[in-house]
Amino acid sequence: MTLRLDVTSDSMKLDVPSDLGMVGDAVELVATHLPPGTLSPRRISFNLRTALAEALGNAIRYGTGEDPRRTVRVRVELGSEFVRIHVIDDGAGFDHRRLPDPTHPENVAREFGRGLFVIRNLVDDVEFNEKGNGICLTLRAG
Amino acid sequence: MTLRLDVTSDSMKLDVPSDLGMVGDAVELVATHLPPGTLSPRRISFNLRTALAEALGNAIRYGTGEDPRRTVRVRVELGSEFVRIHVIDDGAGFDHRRLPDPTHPENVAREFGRGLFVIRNLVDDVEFNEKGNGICLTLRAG
Amino acid sequence: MRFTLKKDKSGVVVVGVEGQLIVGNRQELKQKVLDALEEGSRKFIIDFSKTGYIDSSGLGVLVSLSKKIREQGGELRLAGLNADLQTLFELTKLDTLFAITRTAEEALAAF
Amino acid sequence: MRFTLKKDKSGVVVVGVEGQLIVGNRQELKQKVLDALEEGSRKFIIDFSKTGYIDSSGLGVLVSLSKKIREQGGELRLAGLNADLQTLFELTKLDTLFAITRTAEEALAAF
Ligand SMILES: Nc1ncnc2c1ncn2[C@@H]1O[C@H](COP(=O)(O)OP(=O)(O)O)[C@@H](O)[C@H]1O
Ligand SMILES: Nc1ncnc2c1ncn2[C@@H]1O[C@H](COP(=O)(O)OP(=O)(O)O)[C@@H](O)[C@H]1O
Repeated sequence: MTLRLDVTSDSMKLDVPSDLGMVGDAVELVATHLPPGTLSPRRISFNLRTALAEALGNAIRYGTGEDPRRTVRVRVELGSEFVRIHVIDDGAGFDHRRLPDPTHPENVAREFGRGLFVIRNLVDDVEFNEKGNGICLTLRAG
Repeated sequence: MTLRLDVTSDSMKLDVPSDLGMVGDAVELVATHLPPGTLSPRRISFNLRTALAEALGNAIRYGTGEDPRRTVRVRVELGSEFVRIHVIDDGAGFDHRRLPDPTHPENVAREFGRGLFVIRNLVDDVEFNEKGNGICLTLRAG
Repeated sequence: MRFTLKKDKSGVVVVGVEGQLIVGNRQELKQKVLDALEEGSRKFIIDFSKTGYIDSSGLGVLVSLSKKIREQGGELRLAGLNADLQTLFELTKLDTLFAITRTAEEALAAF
Repeated sequence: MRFTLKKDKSGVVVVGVEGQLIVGNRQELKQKVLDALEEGSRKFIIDFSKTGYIDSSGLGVLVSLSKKIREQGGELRLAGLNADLQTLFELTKLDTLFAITRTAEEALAAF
């Protein structure tokens, strides 16, 4: 299975089979082929990579149940002032407003529940589609 | 007509319609989506861009006669120590060994005949396929 | 991406994480550390000096390993976090859960 | 990619080349300069300070324009070449064919 990134002057597109083993390579492919200039190398190599790995991991685990016949779509809008990454699965979605705070003393020692919290802290803006099976991460220039 | 670059972890692929107006955008697409680290930003933005524009211009003008139904293929191998760009047309090819020296006093004031000379001076290695309708430009890391 | 385990002469296991610790490879790290725990090791250092990024699954596996090691009377220390990774531990408040030192050498000396 | 033509109060036409001068856009530059020549302008400066790269077709159009302008008793000067572009002119020996100055202002002052 070779991942193929489809690039135009203002977009990148990648379909990822629902397999957690693909997350690292998918993140690498997107991160290393972003045009230079908009995001600093440091934000690409840390913030973008981490946030995209989170979003992909969720879409694969919860959205598509790690079924490699199913696909998670990654769509990237390349602006001169921003990079916007959409991660869309074909699952049932979820309600992102009802998540416990992972930093609450009761939760700090839990193994799970930090993904969206981490995403929100690493990118400039997070939006969900109505169904909750599509997340959109915006990183502004800098 | 939107140019689409097809990217994997070790390659990039682009088909360009034989139209000189596409050269600039094609060069831009390849140059801005190269992974960072192998070539310096300066060599990407000057040496690679110039050499690729030359090779594409030749493949479009001489190889495919500016017929937008015909296509010039760009194939890029991404190594950690090199970037290798193949530009292949489906034309009759030519004999690259029999080109006049454009810097000879008789030729300096000519309008044409500098393309391959410029390419040879900007990249580390130039090779042709046997037919002469495919050129391969190698830029080594640095 | 690669995990290296080295046992120091004083019996401390130093685990190197090269590349990333994420949802796609955390099980491998977990298994390697649990195997060493099974075989009797009790002192562990995970060295992130060659780590690019860690996602929340990676953080989760560290929480889980730390718990399992403590249950066996052992201890897990973290070292080599760069500024971005340090911030990640701080904003998730995981810096309060782990003993974190600047380098693996410092962690070794402190055991 | 964009060409800007500005006529200085002393009648010198300063042409700015933004982006690149290559096989795909050289005709546009050629036409703009020939139009100005037609309309009576004789002194031209092409300013490359905002130019990323020039291919051999671009160089060819400069050779051709220079010839046409000289035939009308005029002159073309080049300015604003960065180190890479300067090297390109040197290795093609085109630096011997053109009057090249560091900045467009210097070229203007020299007319
Ligand atoms: N793409 C998705 N589809 C369905 N449910 C999701 C999706 N992403 C996240 N969720 C839900 O949100 C919860 C919180 O996710 P997150 O904050 O990433 O933490 P974790 O993955 O560790 O549970 C998940 O447990 C899951 O129920
Ligand atoms: N892809 C190609 N197919 C056929 N002929 C070519 C090709 N590339 C170059 N040539 C031939 O080589 C000659 C020299 O090319 P070049 O050095 O780029 O200078 P110029 O394009 O200015 O003539 C061209 O005039 C053409 O005859």
